[in-house]
Amino acid sequence: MNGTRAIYMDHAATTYTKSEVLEEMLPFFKENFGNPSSIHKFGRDALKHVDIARVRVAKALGAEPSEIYFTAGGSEADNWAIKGAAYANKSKGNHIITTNFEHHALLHTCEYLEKEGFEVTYLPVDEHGLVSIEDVRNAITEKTILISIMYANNEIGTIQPIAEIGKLARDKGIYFHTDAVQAVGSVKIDVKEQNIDMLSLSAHKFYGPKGIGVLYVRKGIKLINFVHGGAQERGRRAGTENVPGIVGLGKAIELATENLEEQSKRLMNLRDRLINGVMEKIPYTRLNGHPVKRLPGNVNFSFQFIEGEALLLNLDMKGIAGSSGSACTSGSLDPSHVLLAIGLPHEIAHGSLRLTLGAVNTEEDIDYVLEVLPEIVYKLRQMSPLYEKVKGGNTNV
Amino acid sequence: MNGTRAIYMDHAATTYTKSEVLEEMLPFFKENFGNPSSIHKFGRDALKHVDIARVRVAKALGAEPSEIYFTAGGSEADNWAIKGAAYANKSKGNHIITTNFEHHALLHTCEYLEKEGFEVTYLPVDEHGLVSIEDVRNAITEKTILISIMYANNEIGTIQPIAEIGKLARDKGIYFHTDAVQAVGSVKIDVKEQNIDMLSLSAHKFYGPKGIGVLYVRKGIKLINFVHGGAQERGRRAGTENVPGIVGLGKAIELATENLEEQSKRLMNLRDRLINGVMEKIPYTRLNGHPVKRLPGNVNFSFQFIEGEALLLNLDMKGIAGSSGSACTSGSLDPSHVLLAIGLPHEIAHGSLRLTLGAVNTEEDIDYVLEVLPEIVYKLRQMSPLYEKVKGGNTNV
Amino acid sequence: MYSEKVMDHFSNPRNVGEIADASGVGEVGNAKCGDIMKIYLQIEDNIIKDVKFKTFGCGAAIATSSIATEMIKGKTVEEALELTNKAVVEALDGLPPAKIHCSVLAEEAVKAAIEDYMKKQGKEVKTSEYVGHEPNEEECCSKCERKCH
Amino acid sequence: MYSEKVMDHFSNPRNVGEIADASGVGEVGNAKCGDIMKIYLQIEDNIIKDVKFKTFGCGAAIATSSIATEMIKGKTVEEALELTNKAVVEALDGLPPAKIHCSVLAEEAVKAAIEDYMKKQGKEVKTSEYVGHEPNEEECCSKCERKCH
Ligand SMILES: Cc1ncc(COP(=O)(O)O)c(C=O)c1O
Ligand SMILES: Cc1ncc(COP(=O)(O)O)c(C=O)c1O
Repeated sequence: MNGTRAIYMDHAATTYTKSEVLEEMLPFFKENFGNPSSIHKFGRDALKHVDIARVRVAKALGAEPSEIYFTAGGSEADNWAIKGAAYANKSKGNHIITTNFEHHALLHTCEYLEKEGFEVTYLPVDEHGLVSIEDVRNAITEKTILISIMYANNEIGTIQPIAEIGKLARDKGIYFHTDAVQAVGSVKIDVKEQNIDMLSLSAHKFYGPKGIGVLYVRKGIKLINFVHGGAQERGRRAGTENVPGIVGLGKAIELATENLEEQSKRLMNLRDRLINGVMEKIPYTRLNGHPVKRLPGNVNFSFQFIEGEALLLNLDMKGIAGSSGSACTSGSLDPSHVLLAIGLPHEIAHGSLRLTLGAVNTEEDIDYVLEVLPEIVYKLRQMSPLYEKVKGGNTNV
Repeated sequence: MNGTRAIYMDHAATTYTKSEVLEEMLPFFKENFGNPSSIHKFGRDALKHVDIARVRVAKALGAEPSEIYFTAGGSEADNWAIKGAAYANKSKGNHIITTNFEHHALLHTCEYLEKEGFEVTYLPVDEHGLVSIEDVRNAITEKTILISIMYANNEIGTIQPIAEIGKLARDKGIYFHTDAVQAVGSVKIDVKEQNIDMLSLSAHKFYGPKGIGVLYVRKGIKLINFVHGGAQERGRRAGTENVPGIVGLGKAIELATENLEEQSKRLMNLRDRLINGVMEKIPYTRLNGHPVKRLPGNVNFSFQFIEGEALLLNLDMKGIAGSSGSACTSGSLDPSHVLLAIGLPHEIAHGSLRLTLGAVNTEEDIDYVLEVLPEIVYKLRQMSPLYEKVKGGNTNV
Repeated sequence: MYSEKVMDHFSNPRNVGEIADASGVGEVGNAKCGDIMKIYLQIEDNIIKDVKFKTFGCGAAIATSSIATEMIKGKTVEEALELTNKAVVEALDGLPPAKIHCSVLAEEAVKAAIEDYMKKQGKEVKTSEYVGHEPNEEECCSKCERKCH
Repeated sequence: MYSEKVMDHFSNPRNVGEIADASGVGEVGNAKCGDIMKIYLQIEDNIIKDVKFKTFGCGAAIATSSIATEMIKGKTVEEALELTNKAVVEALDGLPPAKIHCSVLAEEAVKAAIEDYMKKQGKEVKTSEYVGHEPNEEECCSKCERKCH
């Protein structure tokens, strides 16, 4: 970026690894580098720390350590949960319920399963991104074996009524998985109270390292293996354990859940300051997502008449790092499937901006964005043939 | 361990991460922590270094950068190659050829595919662990879509005639995959010259970090995705890239291939000193694996009349870290399937010891092992009711 | 991802604006697909005296519009009709594969504006005869369908 | 993975050896499965005066042999017959689940040795009546079949 500013507001894409986390990881690269499956001292030391991390994760989720399985990240956890439950239970039925605005790790896995003969219902969400319990209930058939609904959306931050969906699923004897990749570290989770059977998380979303995640699998849930091979993870997930990653994940989840309330209050304040400032200063702007039931750090706008990438590049030149749609689509030409799911027309979906706040952001950052963003939007609109057609008017949508 | 000695001779299970490697990784945790899919500066920086690593891997294998896909390790790479090729080509046939002494990441994946309707031929190996080209040729049927044979065995170190098998497969128009997890960094590999279509590797076996690997996929090979989701890795492997891991892998493979000849000569000298010393000093001992076609750092013995775990624990108390069978079984009660595959009777397979040498080992280490090991074997034999029956005699088998 | 040339034209786009009584105006693309380019020409004695553009679209869309206007300014109408998307891409020191369609749009916008000018002059011109770009999978409609994978 | 107690008995096993003219000898297990235990008893006046063992097997097999010999030394034959695998596990401060079968072997080896003694004495004893361990999935044969996953 030009100048010296570097304001990172893309914490939903990924976070930096906190110093305390990295410090706990470091000894496991060069000194305690053993393979946890080895029976010698190097191996036993590594195993001990893998188990400590497992206990930390269990504590953060209200689960048992024996219910925690380490994976290479959120995508693998989602793939495993959905494919694993589908194939393990296909004698009972072939129907899966999810929503049309899940992360692609969920959606593309479901599309794959459709080709393999499974039936998938993609529930709609309302204009704020909320799924209706009634819709879930009505979608259930005799053949339904799995319901998977994300805890909080990665683009617009909407938080679903997870406990209610969990209760409904439990009452009907149907497995319930939730992709909590965006929720962990931002929202209080208790898998027992919320009747969650499976839950995916990914460390790099809460100041842990990339390339390591968890699938929580409640005791008794039938799941076939996804990565076949060695007997790691009690024979359920093969591959030499990423010990530094696991240790880092354990520390990160401990830190994140310790400070959860305090941190989330702080972020909500920043978030609302940003939302209110932008809505006040920039006309033809829509706030995407739920006004209240949203992640503490999530802000998502659509600015009419302009296109998201051009906006992002301009922000980047001013030292502000944001995103447009999910990280995986932000290099692409498609409007976000999430924004289409909440009913935005294509042309408005194209002009979206996601700013996700985190540990490093301050009030000054917000004020700087409020100074720079309106100018950029103005400049791009001046360049836009769509804006020219509007003239005057000043309604936010 | 007691005392101050800590001699690590389990490099086939895992290696420490070299300082040069860790140093290159470190900036990607806290400073250059961006998500490579993000279009802002943080993201572009990360992407640039992922691409540098990709070029390094390609260079080490004689491949194109566009043929390199990062995975979470060797197991995922194996799962992806086998399942991906099987499902993508099932219209052509359902037959897979492999050997009966592959790593479990291969074997258990094949067993899974057998349940799904694929047919798998598990070729035998000879007493040294070599597969015969004739056997491969004879196993090919019209329905054969994939041949997967490991480059070098993880337990006994035998190196297969990969180029010949590759040529045979290419001539017949059948995909050829090789699990080169133990070979990379120890043996010179050229995927083009050797006609390799797919190759798995894992960084933690050559002084890189755990939890990161590669599947090389030759251009044009049909493979369905394994981890579905975002568009990472040109849409073929979903999940936010483990940037520090990828950077570390890139550096590690560069270091390993730069020093390959020198390092392997050094290790062979140590290896042969160890082998000769042990065979001389300890009766009723068998060297497992091929006398010449073996990994530079691999030593594998069977000591009659004693059991491997007891041996390992005794060595561990003397500060020597070795293994018995593959790491994944070394906590288990089973004799190694690899040792059974080369024809050892169960009771002899139980008494095996694998010592795998690496960068840290010296001649003094070897001499220390030669001092300590005979005593331990003697002590355990004195305790063994099997030995009592033998008495006298001094034949090595 | 973008060359310096692209970033230069994106951050300092040349010839942004409208021309009040333009000799010809062309608009291509559509909002649904995320890019619209509109080009205004002022033509005197068969020479493009002035050119302005307005673009709704990504960084590449803005940069290709900007450079295309520069490339045709001062040229004859016939010369301008020879502009190809390939020339636009080259002038920008390349574009990422997914953004090649922007150069196609720029070429098309120039041609549409000239066509409009010709029509006003009473001449009939099939500018499509001049369209220099090769058939492209990344065209709008397939593009909007593209999934994230 | 092993308790300190196990490591102590493994690294300094008590009562290793043979007894030349033993009153009773018992051998259980088989080499194929990776463990054999052989126990020698010297019994006088119904009291186990001395006991020795030889074991081919893992750390747990050696430790359970060692502690079992200690637990029965100086006891009457009837007391020794009361030895259960559970008592062996407890005396060792626990064993990993996969190693419980070693404690069963130790119990069985003691009983086999006593049975041998009884037979030599002309008494008939069904020691299996005393066998205190519960049916166990980890028994040898299933054990040898177990796969690495
Ligand atoms: C030959 C072989 N293949 C595959 C693997 C699996 O690699 P990873 O444990 O990194 O998944 C290993 C090592 O564990 C191996 O030695
Ligand atoms: C909601 C959600 N699910 C799944 C994922 C995938 O996680 P990862 O990229 O760590 O595999 C992400 C983030 O990328 C996400 O935001």
